[in-house]
Amino acid sequence: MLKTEPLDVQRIRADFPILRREVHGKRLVYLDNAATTQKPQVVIDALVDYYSRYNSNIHRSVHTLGEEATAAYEAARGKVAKFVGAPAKGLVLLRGTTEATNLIRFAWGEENVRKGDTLVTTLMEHHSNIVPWQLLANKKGAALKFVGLNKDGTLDMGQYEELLKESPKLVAVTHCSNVLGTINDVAQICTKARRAGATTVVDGAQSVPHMPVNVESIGCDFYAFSGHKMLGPTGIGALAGKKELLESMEPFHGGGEMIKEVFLDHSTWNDVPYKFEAGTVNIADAIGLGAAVDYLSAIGMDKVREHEVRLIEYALETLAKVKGFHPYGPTDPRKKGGVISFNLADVHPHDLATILDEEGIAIRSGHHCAQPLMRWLDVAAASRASFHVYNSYDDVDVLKAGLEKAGAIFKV
Amino acid sequence: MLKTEPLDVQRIRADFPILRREVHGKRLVYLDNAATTQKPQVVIDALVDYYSRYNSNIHRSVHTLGEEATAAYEAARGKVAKFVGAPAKGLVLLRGTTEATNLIRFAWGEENVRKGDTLVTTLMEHHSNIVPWQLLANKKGAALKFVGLNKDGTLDMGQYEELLKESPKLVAVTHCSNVLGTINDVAQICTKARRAGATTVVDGAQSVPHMPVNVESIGCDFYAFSGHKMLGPTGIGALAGKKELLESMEPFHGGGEMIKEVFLDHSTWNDVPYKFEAGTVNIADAIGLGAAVDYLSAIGMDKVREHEVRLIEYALETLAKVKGFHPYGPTDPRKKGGVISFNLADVHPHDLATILDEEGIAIRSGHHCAQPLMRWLDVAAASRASFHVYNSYDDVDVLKAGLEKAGAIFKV
Amino acid sequence: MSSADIYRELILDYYRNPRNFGKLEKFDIDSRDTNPLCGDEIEMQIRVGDGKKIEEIKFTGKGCAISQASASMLTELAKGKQLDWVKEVAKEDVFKLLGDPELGPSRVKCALLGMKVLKTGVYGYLGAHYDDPEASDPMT
Amino acid sequence: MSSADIYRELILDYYRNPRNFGKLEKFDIDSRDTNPLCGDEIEMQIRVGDGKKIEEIKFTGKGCAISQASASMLTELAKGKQLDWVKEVAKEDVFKLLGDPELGPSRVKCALLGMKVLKTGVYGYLGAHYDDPEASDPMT
Ligand SMILES: Cc1ncc(COP(=O)(O)O)c(C=O)c1O
Ligand SMILES: Cc1ncc(COP(=O)(O)O)c(C=O)c1O
Repeated sequence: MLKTEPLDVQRIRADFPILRREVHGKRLVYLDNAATTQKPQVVIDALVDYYSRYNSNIHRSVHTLGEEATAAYEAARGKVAKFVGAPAKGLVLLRGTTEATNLIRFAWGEENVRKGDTLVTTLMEHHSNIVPWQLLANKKGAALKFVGLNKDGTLDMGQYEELLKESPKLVAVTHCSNVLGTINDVAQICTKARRAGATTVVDGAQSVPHMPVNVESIGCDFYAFSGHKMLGPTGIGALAGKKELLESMEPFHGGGEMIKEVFLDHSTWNDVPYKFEAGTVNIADAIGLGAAVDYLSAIGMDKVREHEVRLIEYALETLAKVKGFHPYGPTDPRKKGGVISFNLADVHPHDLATILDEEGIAIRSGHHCAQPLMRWLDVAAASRASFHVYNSYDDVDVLKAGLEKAGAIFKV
Repeated sequence: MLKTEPLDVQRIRADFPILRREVHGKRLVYLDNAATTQKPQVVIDALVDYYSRYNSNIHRSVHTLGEEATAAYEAARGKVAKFVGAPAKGLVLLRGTTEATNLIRFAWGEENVRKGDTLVTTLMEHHSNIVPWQLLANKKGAALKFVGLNKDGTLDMGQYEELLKESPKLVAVTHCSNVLGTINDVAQICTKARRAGATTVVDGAQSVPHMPVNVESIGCDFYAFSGHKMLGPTGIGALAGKKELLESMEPFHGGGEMIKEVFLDHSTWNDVPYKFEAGTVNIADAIGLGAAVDYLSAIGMDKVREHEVRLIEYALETLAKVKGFHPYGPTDPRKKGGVISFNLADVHPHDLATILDEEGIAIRSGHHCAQPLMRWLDVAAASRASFHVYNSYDDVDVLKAGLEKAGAIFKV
Repeated sequence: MSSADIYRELILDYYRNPRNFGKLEKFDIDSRDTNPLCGDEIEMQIRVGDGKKIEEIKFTGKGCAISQASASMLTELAKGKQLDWVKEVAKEDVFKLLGDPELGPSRVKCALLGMKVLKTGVYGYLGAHYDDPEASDPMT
Repeated sequence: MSSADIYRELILDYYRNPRNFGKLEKFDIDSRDTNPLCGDEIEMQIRVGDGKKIEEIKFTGKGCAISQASASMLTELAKGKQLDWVKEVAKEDVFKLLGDPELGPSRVKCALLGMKVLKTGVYGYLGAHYDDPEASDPMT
């Protein structure tokens, strides 16, 4: 490569202990980052440090360990909030994107959606941004409608405008598709939705880990994302919400920490965001997510994005040479997240994944929790290679060789 | 001590890195175990091993990391289930006790509770076993009624029998009170409830970590507990439920993994327990909880219980000599979990905790998420010392000295 | 075993040219299932003949070579057998049909989807309930 | 600073013999709050006199020595002042009343509960909204 690289991948790779492992005697080539990313040593260390030095329950605690754990947990909240441009008080820490959309379904939807209402989502959503609204709509007698896609895998904005004429209560859209890679203009979508009186939910599961995100400038009401997809631990994620909206909502789970006072016949609620963090929260992993955010910030999200754009560019170019290779979604790397979904002739993705695994390559195969999109693509399943900071051009070359091997076995 | 001890505490202490730390220059005497326990090295190692060697998303994955992570996650489910005598397929892994009771509230309560119904809980419950039912009752127009307590801090079984005459839909009771330490005869309570046609929920947050538990012989419909209170990581816990009941229920969160098929207008659900595990689960911490269960099983829960009985016996005896010491709850150590709540004359628990903290002693102070019980005790707050496997008679002696110091400062 | 061994000529042939693929006009048993973990689907239709015999059997489906080939091979094996024979079919029989490949746990579920559909259909017809041991346990 | 220093004679005296403890028969402001993290509670009542002066002020409450003493001391300080003065009160003023003890973050919330109740009540009376900077941030 002649151009200067935005990232020093070799140096970054050294931070990830798992990348030293071999699979079937081959170097691990991990290309399943849209499902979950690997963790740098600093994130693992943050967990070890917490459990070895200051593990304690938080908030209701006066002793030193409790004060330290509380400080670290709240500092992590502050870091995560800042990372997406949200105020700390408007950031609820929870398990991940799926819990976030379900929180909205219960704590906002139960009160605000009525019979005959329209809810809008899109055909490119992950199940976690479809099923909660479907359950809500079916319970309330509302209609869930889907914005369709253009041939190139972008949203049909004309149809979206039509749907807005029905004054939907909710517009739920992904920032970046986990299958097509399509990056949606969520700021524009939210502006239009707001004018139509809709509350907006943006699924940031595939954007926050891969590009600079600012929820304030997007102007959404809710923004959800998962820590495990952004170098953080499993079991932690966040929902950024407009503070006044969060304050006006019913609580989600009932229990400890989210209450102010409990009487036999009623209770009063704690302030936002604690109102939505019932019970003992995932203290260690929140702190671990804070460490992941520090790590990403030190690299710089602009650079992360630039790195992935170049990888995608190189991969689309390189893999196009493989006989039978058929990618889905936008082909302009600047309009696409770090994800390439594809099929190889009539080789089923699971068979392909098995063959690649033998070469040390981890890709995802299947419906990617996006069955409506798969039906639109008219495929039962697809393969997906997805990138992060530790992936290199070399990984793409290894993938190409693996695809060629699969092609040979299947006599493509 | 002349008697042979059930546990080799010195050896156990060496397994917990945090116990090597000092607080205000003093040895850490951690007596806040009912809030959360410390973690042995093997649990920390399980997390490090997972993230360093085989971190991957699970179930939908064909590659080696995914297969290994799935195997480890499901093995952990099996261990945790076996630990409480439940079948693996009847064990849902979730964040903890609070999420478990709220799951029941939404996935069972929404369908099964109607206007005019009665729900029964008790005055000694933690907020997480009150607030969900209160929210459910208030939403549905049902009545939430409380079983009162006898003077000695046990349940008023006569009143319970009276309440059962109202054919309640639900009986929710704690196995062991986190304040009084009272161990309830939950097998008997569930038998009576079943005869009255009620569905039963047992809060095992304070029992599973401290004594042998078998949900089959208890005969409850649901049994909830938290991993972080049983030497496991934060962010993971479990709900054991009767399989047929789980199968008959609506799902909880909607999203990935919990579905079989998603269409635009409806979806079909995955098998139990996956139906209740939407989205990316807390893989690492589930595996960590499995390691905690291994550690506890290797010690033996009978011995853990016997150790705590002796500590409680010694503590009640020793602390009774401190001027102004006033304990709550049963005084027979065999009828009590490893918890002593108390007040020291008119010294407020927060002030006491601050003074003890200076001596390296961590206790809990406040309402312990049990405000209805605090009102019954007629105190605004209480202090609580609670034990686990690494606590020793020596810790009790240090606590005694700390209380005496506080007494001197406050001129008790 | 390398993947070249798993994807032998025979399996690829059954994948690309599945025997007994299609629908029956008349049938007594219609059974369908999907593998929620990967999306593979199989539907089988059976016409029951005299003496509770599997007179005709066809399948349709979408999925990987392993799931489609094993379903197809299974229909061949089942044709002409007594319904009761289905109760005896074990996963080892399916593995043998496939040439005993070394499969990871998730691919095992692909291999056994056809058997599950066959059993669920036939058990249902016989008035019994098939409690699939693989269904809720991704590790077997 | 050791706990013996925090719990000086003065604070214990205010804890056991709080000044201005009780309820007013007639009052213009009634403000109450609890610290959800520890359960401390404080209620303050104020009778407003000519020129928007704090003519009479009393409090009731339950809680630790620090929360009760600081609330009591604050009522003493507030009595006779203009309502507008309340806007100027800062947490440093409360700390000074207590003798500038070294408090961990959770105990700081105890120390400031009285100030929060006073401000919420007075701001409300003046038609303003008091946005408590401590409320949602256990770390300040
Ligand atoms: C008796 C009891 N029930 C429920 C809980 C709630 O557990 P968690 O906070 O882990 O959800 C606790 C612990 O705080 C408890 O002691
Ligand atoms: C676009 C998108 N939304 C939502 C999710 C769900 O995230 P989680 O499984 O962490 O809840 C994912 C990841 O699986 C995703 O890719």
